[in-house]
Amino acid sequence: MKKTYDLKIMDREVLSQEVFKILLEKPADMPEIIPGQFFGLKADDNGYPLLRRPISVSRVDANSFELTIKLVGQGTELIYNKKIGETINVLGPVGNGFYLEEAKKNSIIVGGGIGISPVKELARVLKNKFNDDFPVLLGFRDEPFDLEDFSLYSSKIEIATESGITGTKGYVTTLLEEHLKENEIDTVYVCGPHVMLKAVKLLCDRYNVTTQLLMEERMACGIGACLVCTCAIKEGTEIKNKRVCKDGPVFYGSEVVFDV
Amino acid sequence: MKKTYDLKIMDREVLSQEVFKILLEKPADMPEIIPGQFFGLKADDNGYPLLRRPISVSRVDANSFELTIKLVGQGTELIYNKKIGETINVLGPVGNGFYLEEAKKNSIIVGGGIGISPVKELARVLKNKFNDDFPVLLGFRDEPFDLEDFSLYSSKIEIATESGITGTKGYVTTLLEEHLKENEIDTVYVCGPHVMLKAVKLLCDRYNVTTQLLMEERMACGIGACLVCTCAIKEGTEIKNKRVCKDGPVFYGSEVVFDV
Amino acid sequence: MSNPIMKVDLNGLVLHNPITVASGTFGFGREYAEYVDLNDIGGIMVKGLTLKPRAGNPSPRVAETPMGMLNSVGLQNPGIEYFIEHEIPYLRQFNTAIIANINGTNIEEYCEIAEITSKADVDSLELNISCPNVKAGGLAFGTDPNMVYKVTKAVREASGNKHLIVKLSPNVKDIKEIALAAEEAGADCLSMINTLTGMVIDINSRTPILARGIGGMSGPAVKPVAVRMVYETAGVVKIPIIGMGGISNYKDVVEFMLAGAGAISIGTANFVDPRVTKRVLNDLTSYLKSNNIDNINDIVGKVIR
Amino acid sequence: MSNPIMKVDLNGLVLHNPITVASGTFGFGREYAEYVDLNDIGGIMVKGLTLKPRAGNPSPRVAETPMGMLNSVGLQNPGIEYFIEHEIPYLRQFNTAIIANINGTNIEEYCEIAEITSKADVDSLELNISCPNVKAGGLAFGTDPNMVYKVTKAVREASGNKHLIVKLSPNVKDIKEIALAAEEAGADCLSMINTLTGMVIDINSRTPILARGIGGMSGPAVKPVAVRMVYETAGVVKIPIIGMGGISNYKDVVEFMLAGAGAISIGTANFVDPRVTKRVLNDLTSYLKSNNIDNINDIVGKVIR
Ligand SMILES: Cc1cc2nc3c(=O)[nH]c(=O)nc-3n(C[C@H](O)[C@H](O)[C@H](O)COP(=O)(O)OP(=O)(O)OC[C@H]3O[C@@H](n4cnc5c(N)ncnc54)[C@H](O)[C@@H]3O)c2cc1C
Ligand SMILES: Cc1cc2nc3c(=O)[nH]c(=O)nc-3n(C[C@H](O)[C@H](O)[C@H](O)COP(=O)(O)OP(=O)(O)OC[C@H]3O[C@@H](n4cnc5c(N)ncnc54)[C@H](O)[C@@H]3O)c2cc1C
Ligand SMILES: Cc1cc2nc3c(=O)[nH]c(=O)nc-3n(C[C@H](O)[C@H](O)[C@H](O)COP(=O)(O)O)c2cc1C
Ligand SMILES: Cc1cc2nc3c(=O)[nH]c(=O)nc-3n(C[C@H](O)[C@H](O)[C@H](O)COP(=O)(O)O)c2cc1C
Ligand code: FES
Ligand code: FES
Repeated sequence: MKKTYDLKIMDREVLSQEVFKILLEKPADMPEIIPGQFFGLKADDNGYPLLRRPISVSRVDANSFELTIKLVGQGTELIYNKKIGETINVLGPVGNGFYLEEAKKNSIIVGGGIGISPVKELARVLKNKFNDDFPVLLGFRDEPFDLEDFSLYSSKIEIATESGITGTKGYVTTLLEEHLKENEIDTVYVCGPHVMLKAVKLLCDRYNVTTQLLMEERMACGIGACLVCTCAIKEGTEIKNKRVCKDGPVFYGSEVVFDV
Repeated sequence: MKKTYDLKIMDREVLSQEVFKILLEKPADMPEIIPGQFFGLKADDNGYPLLRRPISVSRVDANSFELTIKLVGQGTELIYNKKIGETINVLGPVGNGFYLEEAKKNSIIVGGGIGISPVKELARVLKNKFNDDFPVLLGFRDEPFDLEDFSLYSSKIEIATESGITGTKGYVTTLLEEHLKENEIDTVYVCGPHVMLKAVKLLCDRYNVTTQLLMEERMACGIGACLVCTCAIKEGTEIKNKRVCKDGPVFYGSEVVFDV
Repeated sequence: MSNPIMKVDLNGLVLHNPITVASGTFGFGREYAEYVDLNDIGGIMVKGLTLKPRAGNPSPRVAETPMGMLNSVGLQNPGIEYFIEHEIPYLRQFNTAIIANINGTNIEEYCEIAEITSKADVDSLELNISCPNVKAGGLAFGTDPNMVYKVTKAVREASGNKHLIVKLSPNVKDIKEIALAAEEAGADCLSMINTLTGMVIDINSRTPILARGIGGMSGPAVKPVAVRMVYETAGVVKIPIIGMGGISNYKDVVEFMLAGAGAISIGTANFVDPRVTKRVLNDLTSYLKSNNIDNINDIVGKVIR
Repeated sequence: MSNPIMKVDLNGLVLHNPITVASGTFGFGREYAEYVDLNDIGGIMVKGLTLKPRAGNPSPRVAETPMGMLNSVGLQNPGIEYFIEHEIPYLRQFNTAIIANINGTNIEEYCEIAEITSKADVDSLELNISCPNVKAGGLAFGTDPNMVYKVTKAVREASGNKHLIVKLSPNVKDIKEIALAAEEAGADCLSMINTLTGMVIDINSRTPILARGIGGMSGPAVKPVAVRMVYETAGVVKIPIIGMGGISNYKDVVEFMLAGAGAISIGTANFVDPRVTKRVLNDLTSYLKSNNIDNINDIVGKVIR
């Protein structure tokens, strides 16, 4: 039987005013964690707030794993306030993660904002698998974060910032289009805000390149039972409401119906 | 303007499986704390549970004050889990406390269960005021607690336990009746469970001795505005619903209507 | 940016800011005056008043619930005469509207207290037809559209041209028909919601925690129900609405006002933080400033559907 | 002491323990089967079924509230035929009652699905006349006593002698008259409460969080309302009640059963703790033992007033 875990916070690092990381112990009986999978975190032990917060894995080590979290509201703030040594209750890993069985070397990783964190673990896994670094295109509004850690998993990181504070001024799609123009690309793996997912998908469609998108939706159960987290997905000629938590959170760009 | 305070927990002591004490820093701008007064404690910082927990003061020092708390439900458990150095939000001191303007030396202090804690502070204050120890009769179900500390404020402590584990087997009223029989008593100050308050009052009525009873009632505002914490009080021939938090929590036994 | 305009005009009742305190949670202001400057509050809905003094229900009168509470005070109050003589002069010292929450057990009683109160120095009458904690009257009037119409109409006539708020109960099938009945009968304004009826049983004693068994639920737990009702009502009535139910911070205020409330009322949150009204006023002002909203009225009903 | 008797008989529907899971919160059991042994659950109210497959409402379909949540799933389900073919055989592997939650948009549709489902291998039909998340049908049927009577009567006739539960909405003025209508029309059992309607507005986007605007509130926040309704209903009907609304631990179960529920259902709490059903069963058993109660049925309705 699967279960939830009370995990000790082994380390905690503040990356910026908005973003922090926690390192959790990984229990021996926890199933393997795939990049793109996520956990449902209980923000506080006293039962409030009620629902779990879905947070993706940003790095997996031998006996621990890392979560990178953006401060949004009360739940993430309560997690932020937890101290090293305290525990946090998690459900997971849940979801499918990225589809990597047929991963090809000529692929690109794209992340935006807090969405850089799930693709960091993806970069790590792909680097291990192919013994090579994948191009990583990261978009930020302003000051980038976590680049030091990220650079361990790829030496081919390119940055775009909306403010122009560093890297190319503008969006990751500009960086991506360069690659699409110049090289034969197999797959683009993406995580980021909704508008970015859509822009990347539309761009890749034009170049006939496959995309895998990590979709976000508000959740309750996190395991596929309650049907609150749906995403409109094309299946043949039909449009179906699939569950982001269970059927996703990663979907092929070709399936996702953006404007419902 | 009055306000609530975030107070640092300076010390914390576990007295038994059910009872613990916390020592809170006393801010300079906090009004004087009278024995029998209480505080409204926020059990947790995240806003849940919603209402404050009323807890009496059990000792006041120069720069700190002590609360003695029995584990009852989630609120007291959350307070129990707080660590030294953490803060707790309190409203108070509120309520009237015991009426001590005309306190006489030939008075007796009676406490039962967790109700020994407010009368500990009373014993301390009376000892200071009269430079003498007052008789203190304490009733417990089983194992007594906090006696070491209590004995600093009176050398005349007598114990009754229901289990007979120590002291006289039975109720404090047995101890009290001895005193009432043998001496001229001015006032009996009492805090304890409802049945004890009533028994003491009825006993003292027979000996024509004044009682001051610290009453408990479920509360919301704690400052007299919401009228949820009433106690039936005789005023002349009328029976009025008075507010335990504001008009009490100490009432004269002669006013209290026990069976409404 | 200069300070945003906070003044609201609720169909004749002008408040210098939209933050009022809910009836029964703030007494007659005396206790909270030690914690907040009553001049900072737009209006005070005083404890529910009746013709004669009332002792209320037996204790316990409160039970905590998940992010809420039940109360069964049962309109304990010193009676309308005492209020007029002792509490109005006290409250008049402050720059805050006095809103008299009036109650009765039948239409005649409602009219009688309305008539007396409308002649007193209060800024508005809040007709409470939704108290769940009294045997006669109260809720019975507030859950049936015909009764709401009747009692409102009668009280409207009994209260001259005094500003009249009708306070609605959430324990209804369709809040819209209740609200419309009150509007048609001449209400100048609506306030909503009163408490949802609920019960908590202590499993050890096997008795309900409240001596009276059932009580009225308030606090954050009920907020989504209140916002929904304000939203639905704002869609059908033309008179302004004072929104309440679980408000405890400026975000809640904005939420209610977006849903259609022209002003709001804070109740249970006072118990948690006696200075909540002032905090909310400050935060709300900052919010408006940082969002370049120069008049609070500009957000009323501005939810986007 | 030996293990207490946990079996309950709800007027013909026998559950090996009183803990069921609420419709729409447990799918068809497949997902939670990875976390709990379904044999430990007394009965499973499956996701609300309709004649044809339904896609449900657009996302977002959930909004968190203080100790509660709103949902607006809108009866997404694969349709009754798929259920019969694929889900019943799956669920029949386990020793748990299958309770089919059936929905329609008009009486004919309700009858049609009732007829089909009553012939299938399910233990009971749960007639849902209280879904707030669909345009037609649902809540409209559940808030008016006459309609409740009509639809229950029709479905009663359409479903042979299958055990029939009617699921009641809390969005009503008087739950007693609704419950009585269902009882008179032939319901074998009642389940209550469905969700309270509510709304949450995101103040940044100024839009409701739910794409559909309004949704149904569940979770601990609604528990006092549910307990009150179970208590009131148990006082007037003779048929058993399955109580639900915010149950998340054994104390809540005892509270509902004392109020008059013959069995209970756990919904939202599954989302918080996927093993809550098992935990509650264990704790409930310990509670009964340590209180020397040898039959769970001995506490039903035993609140002391
Ligand atoms: C599959 C998935 C993976 C995610 N991975 C990460 C991650 O690695 N790092 C990270 O910082 N964030 C991630 N998020 C977003 C994160 O879940 C929300 O930011 C977080 O739940 C906000 O909680 P809060 O209490 O701080 O905010 P509040 O706004 O106070 O939350 C209120 C409610 O809304 C929900 N909610 C609010 N925003 C979102 C959102 N964007 N997505 C889903 N639910 C939301 C909350 O869970 C809560 O129930 C992920 C979301 C999903 C669906
Ligand atoms: C004037 C006064 C002084 C008190 N002084 C002390 C003290 O010094 N030490 C101590 O241990 N206890 C004291 N109590 C009792 C204490 O307030 C309760 O035990 C405590 O509130 C229980 O909270 P809980 O969350 O643990 O229990 P729960 O039962 O989970 O609480 C649920 C709700 O009921 C209320 N409640 C439960 N029991 C009581 C009670 N006996 N009195 C009032 N409210 C209650 C809680 O405040 C809460 O709102 C005092 C009570 C009053 C009225
Ligand atoms: C202790 C208490 C007493 C109340 N008394 C009254 C009353 O006398 N008249 C009235 O109209 N409403 C009364 N109410 C209802 C409140 O005015 C308000 O409608 C309700 O509490 C919802 O707001 P809140 O969630 O902010 O508390 C009372 C509420 C509480 C908690
Ligand atoms: C996500 C979700 C979906 C639901 N779907 C249904 C449904 O299809 N049919 C139904 O009768 N009730 C449905 N309900 C209501 C529950 O069955 C239950 O009545 C309600 O949630 C109260 O219980 P709880 O507080 O334990 O969740 C749903 C509730 C939730 C939270
Ligand atoms: S969150 Fe329940 S199905 Fe996805
Ligand atoms: S708790 Fe509000 S008056 Fe006493």
